[in-house]
Amino acid sequence: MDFELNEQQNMLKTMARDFLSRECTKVKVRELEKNEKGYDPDMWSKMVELGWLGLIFPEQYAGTGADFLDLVILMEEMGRNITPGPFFSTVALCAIPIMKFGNTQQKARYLTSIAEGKSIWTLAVAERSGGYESSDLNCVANYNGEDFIINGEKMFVPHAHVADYFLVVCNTGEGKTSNGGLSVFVVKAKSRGVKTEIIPTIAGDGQCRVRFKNVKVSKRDVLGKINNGRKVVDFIMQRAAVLKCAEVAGACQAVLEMTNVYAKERIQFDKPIGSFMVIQHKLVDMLTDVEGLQYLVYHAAWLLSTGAKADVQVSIAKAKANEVYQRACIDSIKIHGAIGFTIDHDLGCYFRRVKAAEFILGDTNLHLEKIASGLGL
Amino acid sequence: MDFELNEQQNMLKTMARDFLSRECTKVKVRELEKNEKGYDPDMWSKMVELGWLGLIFPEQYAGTGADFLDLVILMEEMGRNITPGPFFSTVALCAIPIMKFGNTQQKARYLTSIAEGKSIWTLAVAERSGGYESSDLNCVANYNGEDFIINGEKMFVPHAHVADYFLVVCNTGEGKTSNGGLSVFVVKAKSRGVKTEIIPTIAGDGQCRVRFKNVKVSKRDVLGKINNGRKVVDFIMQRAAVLKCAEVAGACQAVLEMTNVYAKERIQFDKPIGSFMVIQHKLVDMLTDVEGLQYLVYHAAWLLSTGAKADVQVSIAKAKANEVYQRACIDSIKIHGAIGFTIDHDLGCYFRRVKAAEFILGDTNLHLEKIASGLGL
Amino acid sequence: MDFKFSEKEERLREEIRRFARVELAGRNTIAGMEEESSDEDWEFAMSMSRRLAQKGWLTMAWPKEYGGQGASFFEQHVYVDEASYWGIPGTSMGVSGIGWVGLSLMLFGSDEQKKKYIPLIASGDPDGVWCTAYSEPNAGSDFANIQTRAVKSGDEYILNGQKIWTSCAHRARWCWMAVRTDANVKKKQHGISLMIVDMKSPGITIKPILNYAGVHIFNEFFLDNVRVPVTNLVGTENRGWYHLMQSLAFERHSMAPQFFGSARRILEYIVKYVRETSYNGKPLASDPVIRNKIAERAIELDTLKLFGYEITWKMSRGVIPVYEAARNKAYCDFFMQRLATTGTEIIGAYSQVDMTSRWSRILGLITRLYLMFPGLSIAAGTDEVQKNIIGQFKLGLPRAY
Amino acid sequence: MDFKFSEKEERLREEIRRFARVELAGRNTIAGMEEESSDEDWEFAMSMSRRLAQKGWLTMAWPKEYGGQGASFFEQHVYVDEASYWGIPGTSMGVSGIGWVGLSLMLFGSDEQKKKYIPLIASGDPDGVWCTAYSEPNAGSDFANIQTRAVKSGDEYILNGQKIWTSCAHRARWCWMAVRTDANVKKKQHGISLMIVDMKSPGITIKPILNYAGVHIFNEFFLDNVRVPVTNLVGTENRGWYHLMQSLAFERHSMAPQFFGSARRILEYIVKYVRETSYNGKPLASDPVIRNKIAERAIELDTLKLFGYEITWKMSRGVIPVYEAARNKAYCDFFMQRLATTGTEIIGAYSQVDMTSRWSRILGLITRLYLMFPGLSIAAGTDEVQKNIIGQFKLGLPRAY
Repeated sequence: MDFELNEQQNMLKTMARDFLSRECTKVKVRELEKNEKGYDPDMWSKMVELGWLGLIFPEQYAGTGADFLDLVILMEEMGRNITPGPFFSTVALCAIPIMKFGNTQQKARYLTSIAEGKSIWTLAVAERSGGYESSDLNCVANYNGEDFIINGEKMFVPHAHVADYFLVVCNTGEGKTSNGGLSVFVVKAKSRGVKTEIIPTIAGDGQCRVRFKNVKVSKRDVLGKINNGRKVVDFIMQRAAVLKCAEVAGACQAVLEMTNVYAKERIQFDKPIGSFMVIQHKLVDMLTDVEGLQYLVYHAAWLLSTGAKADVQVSIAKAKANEVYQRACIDSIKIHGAIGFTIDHDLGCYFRRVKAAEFILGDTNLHLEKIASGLGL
Repeated sequence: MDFELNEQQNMLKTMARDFLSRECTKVKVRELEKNEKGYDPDMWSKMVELGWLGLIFPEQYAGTGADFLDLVILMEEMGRNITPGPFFSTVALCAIPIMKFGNTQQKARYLTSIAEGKSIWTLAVAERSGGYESSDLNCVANYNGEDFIINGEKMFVPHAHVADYFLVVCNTGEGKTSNGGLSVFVVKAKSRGVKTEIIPTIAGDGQCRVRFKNVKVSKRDVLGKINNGRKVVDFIMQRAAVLKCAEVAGACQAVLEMTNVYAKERIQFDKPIGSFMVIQHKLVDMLTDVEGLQYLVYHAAWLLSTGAKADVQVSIAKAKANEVYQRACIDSIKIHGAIGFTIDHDLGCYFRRVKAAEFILGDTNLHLEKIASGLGL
Repeated sequence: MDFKFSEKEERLREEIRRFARVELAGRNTIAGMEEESSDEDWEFAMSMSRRLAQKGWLTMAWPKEYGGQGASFFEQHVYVDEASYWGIPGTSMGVSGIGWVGLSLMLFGSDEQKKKYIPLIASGDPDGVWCTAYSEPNAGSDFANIQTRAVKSGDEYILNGQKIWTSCAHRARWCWMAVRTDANVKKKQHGISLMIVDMKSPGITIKPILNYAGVHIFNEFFLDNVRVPVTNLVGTENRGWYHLMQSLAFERHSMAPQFFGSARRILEYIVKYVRETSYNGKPLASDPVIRNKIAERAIELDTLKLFGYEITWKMSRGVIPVYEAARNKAYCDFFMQRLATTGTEIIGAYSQVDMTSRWSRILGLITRLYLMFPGLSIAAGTDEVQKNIIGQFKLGLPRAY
Repeated sequence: MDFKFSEKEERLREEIRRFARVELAGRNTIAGMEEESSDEDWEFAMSMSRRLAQKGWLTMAWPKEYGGQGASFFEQHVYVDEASYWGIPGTSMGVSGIGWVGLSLMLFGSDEQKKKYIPLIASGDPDGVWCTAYSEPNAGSDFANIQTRAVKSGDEYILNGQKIWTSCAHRARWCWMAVRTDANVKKKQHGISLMIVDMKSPGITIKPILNYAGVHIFNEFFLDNVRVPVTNLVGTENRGWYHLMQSLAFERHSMAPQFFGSARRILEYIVKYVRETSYNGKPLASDPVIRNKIAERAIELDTLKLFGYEITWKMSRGVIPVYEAARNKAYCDFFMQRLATTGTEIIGAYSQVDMTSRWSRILGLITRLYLMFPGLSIAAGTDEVQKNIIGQFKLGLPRAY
């Protein structure tokens, strides 16, 4: 048993914190919310140079061969700092499943391109309902004997408007069951029949609606086996959820720290407000929440990294992250008072991102249900 | 709109508070927990003399013709003081449905007997599962052409061991549906085939298991119509639930008051503990809880008294009562510290009764479900 | 015990309903403090203020001599509830004038002040729009710590200092301001005075503060040798703290019916929504977890309703509700948070969609509530402030801060 | 990062499991502080203490010279967790000796004290049973306010005063007592001393205090000219407060694995129960509201598990866990309450059934937890006390009381 980061993880953490605090200020975060692209290509190039895009790819695909836990540490730092852009969608939502399910050609072609910063990726799963169960998914890919023809609509696809490739989850089976009938396709964003538009969100974080009208994809562009897409989606939902949780854990640490600083500095009734028991205990609860979240995320990530069955632990981490992020932000705003409610305060940047993190890759009820099932209920 | 009690209610309230604080001390309450009967026949006679048993019966049945709201006020005082005994089971669980569904003979015979203190009653609904839905009820009454023959077992029947009569809810229809097939019978406690035993509880409050083995009842002893028992049960569950809520509201007021007194008296760190913000705000939350509960109970009771549809409001009051009673007791014990955890402190008397109040006449989930249905869900 | 509205009150409710259906037909209205943000919304709100004044509703509970209808507190309650339900803009005119300035002037304003300012408010006129400036950078929850100085010089006070979090300052014609007229006091509650400041006075600079949703409600507000005639002093010099306590009670007492109205509407929409929507593979209405949460919110809504009734009833009996107003404010905040979070859980990913976007669900009401509740819960006193008031005034507990 | 127990640790767990299955076969055991209540339970607990000592588990993490096995903190963690899971009686011998007296004596006891008392504890002998007396009627959360006087007279201290809430006083051979040796101090933390009091000393009167469930854990405890040899002073005279802080940290640090063990068991029973039971017309396991609540408790259980691991890991690195121990204690209390209330909701009306009755469900474990958690959450410091510690020691916030 060991709670400590290893040397490589500590180096990565320090490097990431330095880089992001320099390159990705909150002024920049706010700017990018208004920016059409939603990310800074210059910063992106630097992240490529730092080897972050291919962090966990084998060296043969231009990667650095680091492991999943290293990526978790990096995501935590990105979350702490709020790093807008398609890193998560490219690496967590797409590269990781390509590493797992891609064939040799796909891996060689796509992973190398990602590691070298030559392509941006995203995953298109959820549709109108916003849900992740197979029965929520109506987008179809019909085989005409030669190609698959995709028709349908995807919602809340992160950064689709700047992506070069999508992974698209479609129905390919007869009828819709919870275990069969889905397949995942690699689709070029510029394919004929693809239409992308930004859904305006309170975080200006570039989530999109993507419509597919008779979009043709070759059968070679299936990721994994045909009709085996649920497995791919479930795999993504585990790995990517843990990475999202790491991002959230980092964000929560930042929120806790800034609140604690404020509670010591802000004087009311001739005392720092942190000396009022109700405020102090709220901060203590936040600390307990945030520490608990961090350990749950590390635990789930470590389990995944060992190859052990981790579905319950992943869902525990996600449900906890959903709860803690929201509570930390709300309590922090309340402790800050009016200043925490303003556009120029960093807190709002976090608060406005709570719901995006909550609903991506399964909301609390979905994960509670997975936990219950995992317990044998 | 008027929140005030009328003169009669105020008189009743004052009289009840005086009487109970004199006759029903907490020493007596603790004594009765150990007492086999579970009530004090002497106090009972005095309550009869005060006209409480027949409070809301018409004068022709030896009653005083007061209304339902008066009974609510009385129950509140009984709850404030914890008044052990079969008052609730006799009046709320049995006399009220007899007033509503009884035929002229039944009313004349039973109500008069109750008002005059000549018989103790109770209601036997729940069985092994403890639930109140028709599908939880397996006790049967088979018609043999002449009589009904009851077979089955009832659980958590309050004060059955001292009751003279039971109302027993039985299956009489073909199959079990949620709306049909139940009937309610008046059964003499001393009938052949009835076996009663006390279930030891943490409050020593005389809840019983009652077994019926080939117990014969005449078809004249049906309350209301045959196969129409669900209606009777639902009626009881509304009226009696509100009265139970009034009892709980009274108990919660007592808990709040004793906690507030203690918070002012108890000195730690050279200050009354009520001056520590966390303690003070806990008390404030308790106040808000208790005031909210009281108004919700009055509102539901008033609606019932006007004959309006009140099912949602009754369930709101019951769900709230379940929540508030538990929270008030727990927070009160925490504020009191170790002293609140001892057998000689009054708090424990309330705390040990929380679960009985919570599960009688429907638990929180049942009532939340009723509220949701009532909202059109 | 009687929880029925009178027939007259019910008729009033019906009349407001008809009014709202006609006047707001086809509009997705922005009401409350947010109407101050855009010029277009503000203009519509002010046009509604005048309509409401014509209907006799805007200040209905004020005495007739002050431009009111002498309506009962319960009639006003019905009006506030129903107007909030429909989200009728213009009901508050920047909150201050309708909420507490008029009532405060009636209590402790000079005859001249009453004559000049109250009718302007009651008429729904743009010249009847007020803002209120108590808060300063170092006077938040501890708002006796007011530093803005007013020094008497002949017939005038000369004001210097800074105010902050002033909602509606960019729309208001007048400001209801707390200033320090005596700095040599032992208790900082002393030496404060209330005055009326003409927002057109030279030396006032207003800087907008946008909230994190980009909405312009708050302002920062600098005073540089601003001259205020001594006749604009309200009440007694250096006794402003006590006047102000009274104003604050006015501020909090209508919160329950107001939020009850809008919450009632949101809950109705939520019920409708879950009946019509499927999520994670099942109809939302059939999900017991969702059903449970909605039922819990319904309990809270009913509690808030009765807390609102109780305060109105007490006021109608001549009671000045102090702890009750604080309790209702705190309960509103608690309930707002619960309703907002339940609402977002139900509309899911759509809760992050911009309120004005075509993708927004339930008219953007849930997203708006979610974004606004943390700010609203701070305005007019934090939870801690309210609970301190309740602890001291109702439970008789010693000061906890 | 590594969350795996070593093979050695896993083997130990297996060994304890086998032990528990054999030794407790067919018994519905009473463990923890409740074993002090009845003579029968206490006798069995003490017989188990001796068995555990023989197995080398009772004080396994103590150095071999003190009768321990020099086991690692993680081995001890596994033992505490697993023993709690099975509810093995006798593991704590009235808590004090195993929990903090032995460890404290190792740190600041005299050589004589170490030689005399530590082996008695480690052997599981009835003469190794201790109680701890800090609390007094006016020294609860503010427990520096100790008034029991110890006046030196030759080779002895003469003790007069009253202690309260002393668990196990009616079973203990020795008492670990905080007394005031100097009353003329500016800060009441000064002038306190720790001493070992022979419970057989003349002048000690013990009065049982039953809890509201009728269980005898607490005692009131009067000292009337009780003579204590000066050699029984522990550590430095008048520096008892600082020794005591150390003892308290020992007291709190094993709470997480301890409650984790029993909670793990309860949650397993709950899962089994809902799979087998119908209520309100439906199988409990199919009710999403129940499923949700159990899942939430599982999250809390996992959180507690990791908090427990973290503290053990830190101790194994030589860190003295101060805020972590307080956090774990507060989290245990929070989780106990949630588990108890969820548990009672699930077993419904059976939650009020007497724990020893044949009608009780899940071995009475849920009813017991429900009755006990409010008391347990007060013992070893209230929630407020823990959070004050965390606020000061971890967050660096100023004192809030």
